[in-house]
Amino acid sequence: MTDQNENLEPVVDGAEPDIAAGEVPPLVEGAESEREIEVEVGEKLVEVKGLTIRFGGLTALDNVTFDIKRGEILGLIGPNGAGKTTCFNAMTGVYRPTSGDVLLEGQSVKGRKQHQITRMGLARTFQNIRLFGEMTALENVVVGLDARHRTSVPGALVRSPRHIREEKSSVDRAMSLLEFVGIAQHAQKRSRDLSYGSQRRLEIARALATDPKLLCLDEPAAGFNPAEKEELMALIRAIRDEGYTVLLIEHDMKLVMGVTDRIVVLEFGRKLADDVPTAIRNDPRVIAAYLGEPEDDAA
Amino acid sequence: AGGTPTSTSGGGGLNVPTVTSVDTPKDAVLPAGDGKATCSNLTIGYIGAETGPNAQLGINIFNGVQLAIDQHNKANPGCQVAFKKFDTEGDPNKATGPVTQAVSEADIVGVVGLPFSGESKATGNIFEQQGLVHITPSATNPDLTKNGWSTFFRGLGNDSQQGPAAAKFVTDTLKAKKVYLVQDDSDYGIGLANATSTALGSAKVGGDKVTTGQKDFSAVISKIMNAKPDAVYYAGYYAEAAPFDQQLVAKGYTGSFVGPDGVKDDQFIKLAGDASKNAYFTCPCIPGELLTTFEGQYKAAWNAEPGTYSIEGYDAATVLLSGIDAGKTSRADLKGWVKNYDKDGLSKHYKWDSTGELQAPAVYGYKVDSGKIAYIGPIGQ
Amino acid sequence: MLELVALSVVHADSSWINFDVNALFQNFWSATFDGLTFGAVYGLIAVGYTLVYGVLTLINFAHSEVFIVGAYGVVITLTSLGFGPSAPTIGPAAIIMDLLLALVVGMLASAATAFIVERVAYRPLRRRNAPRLAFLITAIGVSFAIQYLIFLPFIGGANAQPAVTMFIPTPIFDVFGTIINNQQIIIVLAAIILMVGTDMFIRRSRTGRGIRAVAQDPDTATLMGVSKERTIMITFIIGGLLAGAAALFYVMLVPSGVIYNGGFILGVKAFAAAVLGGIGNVRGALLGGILLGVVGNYGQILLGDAQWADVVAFVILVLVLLVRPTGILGTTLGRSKA
Amino acid sequence: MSTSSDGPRPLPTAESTREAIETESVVTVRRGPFRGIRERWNELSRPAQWAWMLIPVAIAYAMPFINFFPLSTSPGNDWPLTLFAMAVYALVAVGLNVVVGYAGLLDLGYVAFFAVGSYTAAMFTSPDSPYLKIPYLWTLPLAMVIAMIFGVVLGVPTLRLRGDYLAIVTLGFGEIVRILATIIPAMKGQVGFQNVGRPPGDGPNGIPIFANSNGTPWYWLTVTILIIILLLVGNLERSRVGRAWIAIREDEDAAETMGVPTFKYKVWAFAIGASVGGLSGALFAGQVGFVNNQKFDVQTSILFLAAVVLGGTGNKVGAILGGAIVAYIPLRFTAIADYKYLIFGVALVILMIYRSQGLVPAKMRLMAYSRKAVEWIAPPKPPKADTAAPEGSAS
Amino acid sequence: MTLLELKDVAVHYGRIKAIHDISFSVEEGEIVSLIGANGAGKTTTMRTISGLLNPSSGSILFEGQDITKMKAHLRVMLGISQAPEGRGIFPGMTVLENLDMGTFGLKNKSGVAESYERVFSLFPRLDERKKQLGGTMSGGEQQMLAIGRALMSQPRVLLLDEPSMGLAPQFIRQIFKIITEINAQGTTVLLVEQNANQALARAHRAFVLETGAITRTGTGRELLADPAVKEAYLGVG
Ligand SMILES: Nc1ncnc2c1ncn2[C@@H]1O[C@H](COP(=O)(O)OP(=O)(O)OP(=O)(O)O)[C@@H](O)[C@H]1O
Ligand SMILES: Nc1ncnc2c1ncn2[C@@H]1O[C@H](COP(=O)(O)OP(=O)(O)OP(=O)(O)O)[C@@H](O)[C@H]1O
Ligand SMILES: CC(C)C[C@H](N)C(=O)O
Ligand SMILES: [Mg+2]
Ligand SMILES: [Mg+2]
Repeated sequence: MTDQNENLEPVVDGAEPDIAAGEVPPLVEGAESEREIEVEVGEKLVEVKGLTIRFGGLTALDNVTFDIKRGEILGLIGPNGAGKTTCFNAMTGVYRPTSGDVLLEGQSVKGRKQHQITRMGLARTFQNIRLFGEMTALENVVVGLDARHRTSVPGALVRSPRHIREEKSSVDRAMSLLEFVGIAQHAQKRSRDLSYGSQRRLEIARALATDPKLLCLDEPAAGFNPAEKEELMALIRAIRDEGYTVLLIEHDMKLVMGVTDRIVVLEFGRKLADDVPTAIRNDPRVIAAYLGEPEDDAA
Repeated sequence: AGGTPTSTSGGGGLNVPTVTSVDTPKDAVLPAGDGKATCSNLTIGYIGAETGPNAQLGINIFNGVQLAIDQHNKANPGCQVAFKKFDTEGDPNKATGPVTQAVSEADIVGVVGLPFSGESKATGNIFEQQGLVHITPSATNPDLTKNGWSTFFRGLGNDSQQGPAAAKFVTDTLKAKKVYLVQDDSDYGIGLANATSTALGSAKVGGDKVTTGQKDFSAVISKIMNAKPDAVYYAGYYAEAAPFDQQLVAKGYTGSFVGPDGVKDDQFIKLAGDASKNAYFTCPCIPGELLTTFEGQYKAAWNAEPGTYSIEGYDAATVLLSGIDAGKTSRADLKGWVKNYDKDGLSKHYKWDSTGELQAPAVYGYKVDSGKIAYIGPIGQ
Repeated sequence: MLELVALSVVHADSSWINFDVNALFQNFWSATFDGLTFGAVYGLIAVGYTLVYGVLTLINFAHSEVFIVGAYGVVITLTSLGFGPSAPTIGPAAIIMDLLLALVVGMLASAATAFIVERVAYRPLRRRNAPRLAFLITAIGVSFAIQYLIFLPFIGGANAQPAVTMFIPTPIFDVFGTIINNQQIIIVLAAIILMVGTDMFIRRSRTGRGIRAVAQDPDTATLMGVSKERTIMITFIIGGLLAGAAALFYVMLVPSGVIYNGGFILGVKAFAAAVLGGIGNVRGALLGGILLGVVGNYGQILLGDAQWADVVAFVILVLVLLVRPTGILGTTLGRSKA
Repeated sequence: MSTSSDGPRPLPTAESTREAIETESVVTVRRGPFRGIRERWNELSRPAQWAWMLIPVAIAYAMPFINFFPLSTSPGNDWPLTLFAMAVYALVAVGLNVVVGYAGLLDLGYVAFFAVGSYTAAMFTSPDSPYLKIPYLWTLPLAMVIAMIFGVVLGVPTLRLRGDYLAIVTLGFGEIVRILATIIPAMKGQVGFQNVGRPPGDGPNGIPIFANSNGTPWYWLTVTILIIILLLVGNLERSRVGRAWIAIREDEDAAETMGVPTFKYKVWAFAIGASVGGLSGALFAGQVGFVNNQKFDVQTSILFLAAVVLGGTGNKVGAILGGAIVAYIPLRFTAIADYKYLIFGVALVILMIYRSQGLVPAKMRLMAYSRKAVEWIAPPKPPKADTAAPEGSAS
Repeated sequence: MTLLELKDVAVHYGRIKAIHDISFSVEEGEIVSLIGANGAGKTTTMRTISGLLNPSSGSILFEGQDITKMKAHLRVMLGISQAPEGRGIFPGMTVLENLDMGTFGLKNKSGVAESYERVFSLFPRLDERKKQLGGTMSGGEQQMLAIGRALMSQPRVLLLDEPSMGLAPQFIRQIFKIITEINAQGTTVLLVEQNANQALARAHRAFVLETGAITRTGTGRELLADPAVKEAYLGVG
């Protein structure tokens, strides 16, 4: 399957091409990206063009432009209320941009339904955890996988061969993803009962399950202690190494500086800076607007 | 039924003489019979509403039945007939269960019911299958007798008889030039309205529909006020007729208000209050409450005035009881008995044609007079 | 959906639906004023739904019975005060006194019922952290229980209560050839006063703020020092009081409407009114009620069958909700996404 | 509401903050009368589970003959017919459960679909209707189709509404259908349709096998259909469809963001629920043999909902139980008519207070092969009750 | 004197025992920090003190008075105020109304004006957004609002559950400054933090909570120095 027809026809499920039996993901190391992405590593995967969002009088995003290169981890930082989450919401179709556009591999996400955008390859986690509480961890992940499945309702009704194939493969894929984020042992627990940390990991696994071209993480480390943040850093790197591209919102500088390849800084809805971590760290404007005197910045 | 005419002024500024007392038909059959009857463990059933929105109509009826049976059993120590009630809530969808249960109980030889046309329709064939005779004291939809059921008997005139009589009464007796016809959504109301409407002809200046359970009639009323009729005929039950008439009068309506058997009930007066002063009724039933003996007994038993169809229930039960007394203790026999029955009851003469319709049902007129239902006399055959 | 149902079954005879614009013009104003009057009553009842929904997100199906109990209270009081089918002979002052007394009794009766229902049925559920639907079904159970408790022969019986005439409505003035009588004026004014009072209370008073807080986040409200239990209790009582008031006016309009199952349909209408106006919003409740009343009347006259009143009312409701998913005056509780 | 990231507390969903407080304690949610059974059930192999299922099925078919005092509804009501009513309500509940239990859409107008089914059966078989006549059994699938169309027609405009706004709208829809049945002459209001068709066949005494007084065959027919529907619904539950529904119920926004076309699946839920509703309606019409506008009122809708919740929202077995009980109680007490609904109401309240989660607390199995997952987990303990439930075997 | 005291308090969620008979006390005028991994039971402890959860055993005393059975809203009247984890903003109320709710429990409203000024000077953003609906504020803004609201109630003891969560660095520093500041003004503070460095640095005393039990106690400095704590909560390096 190629992304072309993936993206061209508006994705109504059942319309996507078939997963050839050969492509059933390898088992334990089944976490790597399955997508074929036509842009080369290092080329523009996502372009945010002059993105502007207003809420009544308030301009949450003001003509913001940046791009994300395939295979990188891009950090999105900025003071509270700078517009980071809003930017996410615009990219993933939660908010309609007042003006400007977001392109994924040259395809505009504008006017697309959220679920279609997800199928295009933009997945996200939430600043506040939003799992399906009554479902088990495993089922949560499989919901993500279903974004790539194409069993129709009648098909499911009569348990069509495709349904059976997809159901079987999804267990393996889901388990490998859970294992990858390190909570396979909780697969059968109701996600509601998982501890906070596990829930954050589960959210990441669920997002990965949609097999995104770009994975957007909104403050994944919130409420983690430094030790736990270390682990998370490792996980994010691993994700990148599995071939995913990552957009990361985070207030913890240690983490951001530690994992990102490049950082975009927002302030009052405007782009303040866009550079490699070391440069950002010493950018006086950023320090003034956001970081403050580094040495204070314990942990 | 003759009587002594007096004269008082009723609604609509008219002057319709009332008949204050009706003497019980001299040779009317009574449940007591001759007291010599012998029988053992036989049961008469009542199947119909005990609960549900129209519970009261059911209650009126089975109280009448109960009264008849009690009188019979009191008078006939040798023949104690049991009475058993089955609740249908007057809902056709709930009726099959109770009816099936009833027909399956061997000791039930005759049934009074079902009160409503809908439920009667839904269940008539079950009686037919089991050859169990049943006399409805109140279901008035004309089509009921067109099903070829040999077990179905109607203890009163049907709507196609009442309608024309009503029309004649309104136009002749009440001298109404302009009549406004309002009907509810029950098959009873619809059937009756159709019959009346045709009979009214040009006298009908307008028609309108209301709903069972409706309480706010302002819209209909404002239309009526614009039409300025001399009389309003309401085809339906008192539950709606009462608030309707009351709101009508509250809006300054001065004409007369005429309703059918479904409306003719003390409840109507209770509910409509003073507004009911302008009310007249048509009914294929004679005034149970004017049969002083019956009224006395009923009151004694239930400390309430006999309601609509109480006396029909009483008569229907009597027909069955007299059959039992005459030794017709099997379903087949009792069915035969009713088929060939030809005697006076308290309310009318009971003789059925082959379809189960009464042969000569009369329709009678009533009016509200000083807070009571007063008898006017026969208004049509 | 209307059209489809129609098409699917009606070919030849379409006599059942007629657009009698003429009739509508002739009766426009009377329809309007009557709609207002009944609408005001719906509105008063609607407040009970709106408030309780606010704090418990519960469609309190038992509220219609809270109302009907109040109606029984009113009728019984008036009867025992000597009111009957015929208009009372006592002077206006006396009548007003009696009506006020009846009003108080009605309000207390309803409030008490609401309070008891809350205590007996809903609180135990809260104790057990029951899910929302459990509350809904309990409400339905309570509704049945109260109806058929009244139904018992030795309590209310199957019959409606005998009518009581409080006073003969007398025309006050004449608008566009339509007479408006004192009854209508009394009802509408009283309703508006009660509503404004309640609205003030909810918006301004400390308790009112508590109610809104509990509605939005019970746990945090508690952390602010709001007593969840007490607040919930109060909302039920307020709803009850207004329902009781509504009962008096309803009996004024429909003296024969006091029957064991007489509240249910009214309740459904009132809830619809609450939603139409924007659930959780007191002014909305009144607005919705009046709108339903008036529009229903128009539809009924235009289409020539009382049944249409409800159809039109509900269609309007749907249309409004499609345009404003939270009702006319309703605001989303600012649930921002993500 | 949007901004709680409070560790493991129940995740606040878009629907209601209250949810979060309600389920403070996880364990009470998990506990249920059948917990122990569940544990043991899950140890069983698939075939074993199948074998065991035969017992309840056999009992179900034998019910008409299990007719003794405390249980039976005679003398008030005929027992087989009562069983039939119970089965129909069970079927209704199973259908409504798809809408309310799975997709979490509060539908207070479900009776409308039941009505559509009834009228379909009536108008295509009753001599009172002018339209073309077809054999009764054909009206069953037809009723499903037509009801489904109605489901879509209602769903498309209204399913954009959230939560209880949908509830009142559906309630309105239910009323509209009933009222139209009254107003539109072709539907004969309270006059109704007589002699609605029935499956063919006469008994020895010339009385039709499927006479409206003969409950047993009707009951068996319904139970059979019920079982088939259960299997099909079970298939949906353990597929991406079921998962999509539950996801929507749990957090519609998150579901959308995870690639679930929420609107489409809500419409599907509505349509499927509707078709089952229509089917039950047609069955009911066939048995009663008479259809008029009297049954399709708000109360009935509400009773249907009560059935679902009573049994345990989101649980098929629960729905069946709930449906049966809701139908049973009033019929059981017909003999003491005055009290039957009082008893019914009080029963509802008490059941809800002492079984807030329903008689059979929900435990959906959303995956066909979740057992495979077990292999992955180096099992400290066997898979939890999460995987399967008694009804799980209906696949 | 001892302001707040827990005596072998145990808390269950259904059958899950989240807190195992912990005991500790908070002296008047102290800042006491509670640190621990995810799921250790910090929030549970806080919710138990403020009365949102009931201990299955043990007792809680405030100024020597046993408040174990006291309703949560009454504890607020005593001066126990909590800024809950997850912020608990009233989404449908404006910023101003949210802050106003903070004063709900106050008997005498004197000083409310000052409180407003204080909060607004601490968080100018709130001042700018008085009329914005709480639910539409950004994560960090909501955090500010939650803290501000807690301050409005002029508490005796302030329970802060991860106040720095979601805040930008310079605000985090500011928050901790504020905490010491209001403490200096006489408000006792019980602080739950993942940002252990800051939390310990600012605390007079601190406890480490592990799977529902207190495993370490000491002054903030002691724990900061403690290698095990370093290893587990401060992150290596
Ligand atoms: N629906 C809305 N209505 C009005 N204002 C809004 C709305 N949503 C967001 N805002 C405002 O837009 C600004 C940007 O919000 P956003 O959530 O993107 O900030 P952020 O960068 O994510 O901050 P944080 O780091 O605190 O999460 C904030 O000031 C917020 O108050
Ligand atoms: N509502 C609940 N139902 C069941 N268990 C719960 C619930 N809330 C918390 N728990 C469990 O109680 C334990 C303590 O949870 P708590 O939220 O107090 O931890 P915490 O220290 O606050 O963690 P975090 O740093 O993530 O906030 C965890 O193991 C969690 O799984
Ligand atoms: C009780 C009666 C008023 C019933 C009515 N005559 C009918 O046929 O339904
Ligand atoms: Mg944010
Ligand atoms: Mg916590």
